[in-house]
Amino acid sequence: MIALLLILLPVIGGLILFFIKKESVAKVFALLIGLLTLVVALAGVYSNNASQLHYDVSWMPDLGSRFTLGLDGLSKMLGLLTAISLPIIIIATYKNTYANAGRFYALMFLCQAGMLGVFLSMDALLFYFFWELALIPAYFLCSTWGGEKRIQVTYKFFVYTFVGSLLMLIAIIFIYSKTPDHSFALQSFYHAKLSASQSQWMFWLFFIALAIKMPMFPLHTWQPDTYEQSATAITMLLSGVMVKMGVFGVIRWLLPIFPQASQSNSSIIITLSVIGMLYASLIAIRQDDMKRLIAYSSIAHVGLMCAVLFTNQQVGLQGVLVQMFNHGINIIGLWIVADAIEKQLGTRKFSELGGLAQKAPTLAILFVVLCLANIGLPLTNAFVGEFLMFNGLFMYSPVIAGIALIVIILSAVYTFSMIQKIFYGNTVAITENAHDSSFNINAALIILVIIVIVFGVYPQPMLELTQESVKLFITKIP
Amino acid sequence: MNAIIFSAVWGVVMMFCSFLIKNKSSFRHIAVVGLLLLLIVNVMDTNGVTIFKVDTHNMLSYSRFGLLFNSIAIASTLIYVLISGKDIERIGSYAAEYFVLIFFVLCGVAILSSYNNLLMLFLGIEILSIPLYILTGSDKRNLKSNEASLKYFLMGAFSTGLMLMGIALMYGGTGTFSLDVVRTETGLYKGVSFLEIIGLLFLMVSMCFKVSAAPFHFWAPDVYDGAPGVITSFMATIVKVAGFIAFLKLCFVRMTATSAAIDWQLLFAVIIIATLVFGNITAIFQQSVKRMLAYSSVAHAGFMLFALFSLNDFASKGLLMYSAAYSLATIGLFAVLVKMKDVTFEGYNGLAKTQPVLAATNAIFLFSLAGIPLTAGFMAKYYMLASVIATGSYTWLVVIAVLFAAISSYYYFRLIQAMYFKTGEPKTEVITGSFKVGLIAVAAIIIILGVMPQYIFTWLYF
Amino acid sequence: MPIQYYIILAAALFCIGVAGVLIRRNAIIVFMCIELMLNSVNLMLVAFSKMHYALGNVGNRNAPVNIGTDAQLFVFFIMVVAAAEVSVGLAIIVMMYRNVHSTDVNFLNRLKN
Amino acid sequence: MNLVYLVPLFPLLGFLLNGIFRKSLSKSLVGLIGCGAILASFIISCILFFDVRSGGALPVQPLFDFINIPSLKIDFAFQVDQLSAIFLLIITGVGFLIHVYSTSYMHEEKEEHFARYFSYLNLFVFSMLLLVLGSNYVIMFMGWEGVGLCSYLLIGYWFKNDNYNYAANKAFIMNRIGDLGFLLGIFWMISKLGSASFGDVFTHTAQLSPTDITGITVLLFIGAMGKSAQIPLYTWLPDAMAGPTPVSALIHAATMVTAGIYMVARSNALYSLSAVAENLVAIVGIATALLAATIAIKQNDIKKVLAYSTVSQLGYMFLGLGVGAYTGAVFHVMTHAFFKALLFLGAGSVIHALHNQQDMRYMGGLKKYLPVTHITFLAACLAISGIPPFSGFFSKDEILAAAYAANPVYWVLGVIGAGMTAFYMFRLYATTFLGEFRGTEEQKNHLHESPLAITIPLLILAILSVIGGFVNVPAVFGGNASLHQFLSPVLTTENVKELDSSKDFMLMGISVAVAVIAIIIALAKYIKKPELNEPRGLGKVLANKWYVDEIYDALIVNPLSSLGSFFKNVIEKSGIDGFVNGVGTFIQYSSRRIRLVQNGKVGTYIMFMVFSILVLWLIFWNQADIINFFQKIF
Amino acid sequence: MTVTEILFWFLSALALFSALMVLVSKNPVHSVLWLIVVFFAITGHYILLNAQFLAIVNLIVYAGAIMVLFLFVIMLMNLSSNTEPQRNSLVRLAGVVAGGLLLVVMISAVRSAGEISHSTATMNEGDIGLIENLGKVLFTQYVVPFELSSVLFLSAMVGTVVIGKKE
Repeated sequence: MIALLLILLPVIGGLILFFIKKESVAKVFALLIGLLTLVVALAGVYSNNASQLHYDVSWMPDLGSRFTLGLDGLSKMLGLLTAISLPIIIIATYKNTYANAGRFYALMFLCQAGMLGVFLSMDALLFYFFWELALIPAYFLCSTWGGEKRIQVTYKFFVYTFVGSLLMLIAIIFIYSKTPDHSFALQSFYHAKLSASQSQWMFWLFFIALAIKMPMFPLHTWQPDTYEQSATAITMLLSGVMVKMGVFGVIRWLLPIFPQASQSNSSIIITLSVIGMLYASLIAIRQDDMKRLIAYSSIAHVGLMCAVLFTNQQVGLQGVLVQMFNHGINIIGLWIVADAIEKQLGTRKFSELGGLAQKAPTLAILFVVLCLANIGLPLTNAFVGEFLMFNGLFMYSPVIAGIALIVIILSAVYTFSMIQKIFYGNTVAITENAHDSSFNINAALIILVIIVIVFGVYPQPMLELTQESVKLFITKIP
Repeated sequence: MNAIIFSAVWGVVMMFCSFLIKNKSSFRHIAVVGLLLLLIVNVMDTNGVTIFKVDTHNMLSYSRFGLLFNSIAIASTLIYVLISGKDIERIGSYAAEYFVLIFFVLCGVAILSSYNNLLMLFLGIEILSIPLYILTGSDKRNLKSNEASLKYFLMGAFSTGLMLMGIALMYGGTGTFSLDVVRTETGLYKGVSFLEIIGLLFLMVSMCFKVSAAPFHFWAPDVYDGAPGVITSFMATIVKVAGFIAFLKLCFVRMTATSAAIDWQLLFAVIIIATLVFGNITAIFQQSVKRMLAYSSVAHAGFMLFALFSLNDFASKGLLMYSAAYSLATIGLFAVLVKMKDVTFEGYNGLAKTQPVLAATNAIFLFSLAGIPLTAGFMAKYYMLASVIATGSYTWLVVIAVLFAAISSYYYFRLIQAMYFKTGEPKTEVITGSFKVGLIAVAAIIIILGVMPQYIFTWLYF
Repeated sequence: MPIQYYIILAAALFCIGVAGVLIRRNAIIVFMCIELMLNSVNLMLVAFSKMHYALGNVGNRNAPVNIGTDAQLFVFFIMVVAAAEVSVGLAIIVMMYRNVHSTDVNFLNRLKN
Repeated sequence: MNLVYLVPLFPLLGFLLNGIFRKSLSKSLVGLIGCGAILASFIISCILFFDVRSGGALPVQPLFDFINIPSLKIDFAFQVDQLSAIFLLIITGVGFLIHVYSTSYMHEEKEEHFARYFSYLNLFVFSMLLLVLGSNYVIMFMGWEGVGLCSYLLIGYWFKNDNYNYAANKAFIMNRIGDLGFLLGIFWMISKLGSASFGDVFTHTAQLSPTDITGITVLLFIGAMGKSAQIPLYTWLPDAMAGPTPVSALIHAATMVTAGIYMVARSNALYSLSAVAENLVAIVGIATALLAATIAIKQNDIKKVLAYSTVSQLGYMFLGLGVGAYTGAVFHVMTHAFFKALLFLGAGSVIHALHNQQDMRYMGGLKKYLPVTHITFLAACLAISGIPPFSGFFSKDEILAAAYAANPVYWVLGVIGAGMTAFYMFRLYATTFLGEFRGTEEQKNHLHESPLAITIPLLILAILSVIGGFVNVPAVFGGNASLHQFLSPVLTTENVKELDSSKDFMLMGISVAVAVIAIIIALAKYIKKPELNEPRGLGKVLANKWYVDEIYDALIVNPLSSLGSFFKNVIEKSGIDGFVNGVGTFIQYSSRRIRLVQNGKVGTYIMFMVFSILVLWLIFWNQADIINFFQKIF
Repeated sequence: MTVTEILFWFLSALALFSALMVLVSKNPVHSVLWLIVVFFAITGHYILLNAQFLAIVNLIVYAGAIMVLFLFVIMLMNLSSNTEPQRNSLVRLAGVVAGGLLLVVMISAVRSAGEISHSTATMNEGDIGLIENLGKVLFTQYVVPFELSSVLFLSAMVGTVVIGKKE
């Protein structure tokens, strides 16, 4: 029931929102729905009642596909992330005004529903459905609200990801044709009989879709443009949650279905990811645009996750699982600050900013904390994840771990230079008469910061939450 | 049989109406009534209630599949007449005759869905085509329409010639026109006859022509572009799909029988790739939405050909699904298109502002054509891909197909962009409320089929 | 007569028709060439019908008499259809001639690319 | 009773209070909270110390599971043994004095900045305590990075000045380089032993192969390099002088930089098993000591001189660790904490008196204006120069003796370094306090001794640095080396060779003599005519710190940043994204070409049909070959 | 060399020759006349094959009605050799090549069709071509297509009206 409700709430809320014309009403209603969803998600996290956590009805009998939703530790955590992120986004952007806000929030919620569906669905075809359904609202959002180049950029983003997901569809159908009981159910997918060469092909078809979503170097070029162009609220949703769809896909579907193939391809993927990490970090160092910098740093972080996923190390996987949540939280926080600055001062260029700390100390402090989380300082939530992930990577190969660890230096470089260029130094013309961030932004950031600290000091609950999925995954790997 | 006879009869009835009734707009209603009755009798037929007991001497054979397809075709025609009947009347001064011809075409469709004899195939194709030559040229003072009908006619006749040559050779090989050859006869007809193969090759070519599969598709874009919009939507949907159904039956019976001697899958693979390439790639560049849709219909032919490529359960189901999905979406798109004053992409700019309902429904139709989940189009594509994968070979063909599907999304979403994200002042005819309702209904059906595809097949099993 | 002769004769006529369709620009002539193709098919069908008649009667005299009739009837139907087509086709050509005073198939060339 | 968690708790509370209510609290209250927190933890540290003294190491105090997954378990646990007890005392004690000092030193700051400053200080002490108390390497690493962060915050305390910010970034990034090594070391441990807690690691060293041990120790030492400013990662420390002087005192004398020493000493069980690592440590240490000393000779900024002297002293400590004199190193950490803090605070007092004038060339003759500062400063100078019986003498001598035992070359270099130390310290002393005043008139008018809040800590520290050496009087002086015995449970002394007393005396004599000579030269040279003009030749090189920063920029920073812009502008734009867009453009282009086939002529269309019939025929004719061809490919 | 064989060869040659003439003759009227000749030749073949009914129908429907219809149209438009549009020689060549290749294909097919290698078309015996037999079959077995072809005619009629009628 909870599982179903978790998806139904945003869908219904979104559909209603389509018809709400008045902006203020839309905002209040949206916030309400978001909070309700959050409550449901929390209920899901704390309930252990299987009947509540699973929902299963016949859907396409002659295709062997059922409407199966399930909340295990992994999907609980990601569902929680998705559910948290939307209210926070709404709060943080509460003062922003959108042309026909009703539709804006409606699409946001449909997108959320799609992503929740991806995380919850235990049926391959359903998974694919939600995978696409999360994309369509995002397409409309990105190309309706945003910078002037948004339409072309979003076009690219859409076609890029669409190609990927269609390739994934082939893989899904193919595996389906090889399942013992001709069903799309997760379990029967796990037991699909694929020959070595087949699983090689299908692995890549499947993986490319996920790699594009993550995005993994060198399939990442849609990301910075999209993040830069689309309205920040949307960017938060995309980078905070949608990116996780790729990683999630690897954990829930790819690795268990193709254990051998993922073993044999691990080296190339890990190499690519590590290259991508360094590459993205180096580019981030040279960025002058705040949004682009955050985008590239996100690429670097996700690259690490992707690399660790294929090390087949329990520790590392555990790290990835918690990091998915934490990265979402941190990056959303960074976007909120970026949005606050852009909305207030009308620019994201470091070269035009400076000395903001004198004018907006609160924002500065909160931002610094989030930045520290971004570079994975101990006692922030990111540390646990990164520690475990690097640990796993080290167990896979010390050399690669050593190379990858350079990223923590580079991330410190660009993050701190970002802080310095924006907040430190003397005020410049633009920041001369800036004021501190408004209440709603502070509220949102403080919530995030609290999450950052709490899970940084005491990560154990999240680790326990994701234990079972790790065990399951490890048992899958021979 | 019901459908064949009834459609012919109702065509005659409407012929008489044309000079008995003066009020033009009433023809539409008569046609709607006729189509409703047609649908009813066909459904009756499906349930074994045949009004006319005719011994067809094994010329026609009825299967649930064919009858179900009839129902789909008739239903889509009904929807088509409902939402763009006015525009049919507006083509020229022969309102009734157009409906007459449409009914005759339906008669041809009914024949094609149940033929069991090459003669009936031939007749059906002709009964299908000849009215279309007329309808294509029905906008007489429009040179484009003239050109279209001339091209269509000449090439159609030529392909008829090819078809007849094929049939003749097949007859030479097997000694019968009936589809189900009993191949265990005395002496000569052991194994596969070579003449039959050549014949089938010719027949295949002419059928490919009818369903506008590359490289025999060249007529399609020009004719679809030149013909009056409403007629195009009829031709591009129901007629083409009927051709596919006929083709499918031919393949199921004759080509599987001869597959020992000739690898039809290879030939079809070539044709499919050619069709996808020509259809999709050329559609990208088009500036006129009408022509873009023409090319996209070619592209969809490429997808439907998968059913003929992999002759299995998925294929037949998928072809039904595809026919429904594709027909509905295209009919809807054309219904809006004929309302537009300017049918280029620019003409659609900012439609979402002025006509939100049209834009929204259009978007759904385009999603369906692009194969986005939760629309019927996705399920259709799904079945097609699944059918090929079920054959176990030629998986690379699926990859190619999928890449082209992605390309197709490129030009479909171009239209969505124009409607939603570009700003402009689109000029449209007056849009009545009922028209909007019709569009919404079509969109709803598409969604329902997309969510619950099995509903369309429930006819198949009971 | 060996059946091959008939087939080859018909094929030759057919191909001449095809060539005609390709090399003439006058719509009427093109159409006539198509008629030529149809006739070649007719000839072939009749030949085949007699062939199958012969084959059917190999050995047993009291074979069903009407082996091969179906082919001749098919020819009959082809003629029927051809007649209908001719009426329509000529009507179309005339309509076009009315508008542009030409029967050149390439004269109207608005629909392209 | 379990008080351990209180030790870090108080500073944490202080940090939170001062941080959150920084706008509302008054300065005096802020100062009270700040100092009170440290005082409280100092008191508790004393209690703990005496517990340890009497009852030996306390049991490990687990607070909660930090990470607890099937394959890895890391407690959030504290551990107090002899070593950490000593460090607790040093940190909290010196820290407390510095806090007190700061209340007056930073008094000009606005309220919230004042509060910010104290919250930073408290946070710093907190993380330092975390580092020392942690019962496994991960917790230690938390404190490790925490102090790095705090030094970043404190160096960049005056964030309006961009140079300071750069210095802060530099400090943090250099530290991160070290942390990389540290992390790798931890991972190596975990991958081999499945645990990072001291207890497990030190008891299961048998399971580690020699390469493992060497690898782990070297990697950990890289971390120490960063934190304790050893070659090649030392350049951040002098720049860190950008921060307020008390910060320099706290971070760069008493606490943070000694973290490296602590860590190596803590892991002595590992280091003592790897000769390679020990030699590396020793060589790096002595090299750093000498290099920094040479640079310090030519610095004119009073704080810079002290900074380089710190680097050099740290070098000595590592030398001690390297040659196995762990106790000596820790001993030197302690004494160094006293006199170096004293030196910095004295310098701070001077700077304070001269209104932020840091250049020695504009000082001089302050003896009569700042008597207390002068006396205490002199004591500190003597201590650091290793003049008996000041504290520095004992500790440094112990290290040198051990060095001689290990390898006389170390000793020779060490003595040279000691001489240089004495020289530049008294150069500093002379140019600052002796001679006559060279500042502006109005500075001269405002010259006055600093308030009590400054002078009292100076006096306390002075006393400590005078007598601090007596906690560990070596046997040759009839002492009982009590520190030695106290630390013996945690620090191995196995590979320290005992020298016979006569040789010991001889070495001491030489080193003291060298120091004295150096002092005399310095005084003679600089009382009368301190060098005011720009140095030339070698002096210029030294004054420019051997151009190390420039070299780093040229070798590492610039290449990386240009590589970054290459990626950004070439690879990303033209390469990857170019390819992606290229696909799109190619499709567009082919569309423009292919549509020309559709030329609107019936003849062409039918021609195409006929030819494609032929093609189909050919395909059918050669289908077997084609099929084989495809099967070859797929 | 029997009479029938002579006739066969003669008629074949006539048919092919006049078919070619249809193509090459500039004047559309001539083409029509040559086509009529072709139809006569084919009719002759029908007679040889003892398919009288078809022979008659071919003569009446094709050579008669249809060709006359063509003739009317051509004269209505008074097309003549000087109004006749000409393709450029390259296209012509291509057309001839295409036709020729198609012929090659079909001949090769026939030659490789083993099943008919020895079978012949019986010439002047067998009465299946007689109106009687054909009629029987037409109105028993082929009644459905016969009736349905009426639909074809209806649509053709309607179409001709729609297209042809002046407004």
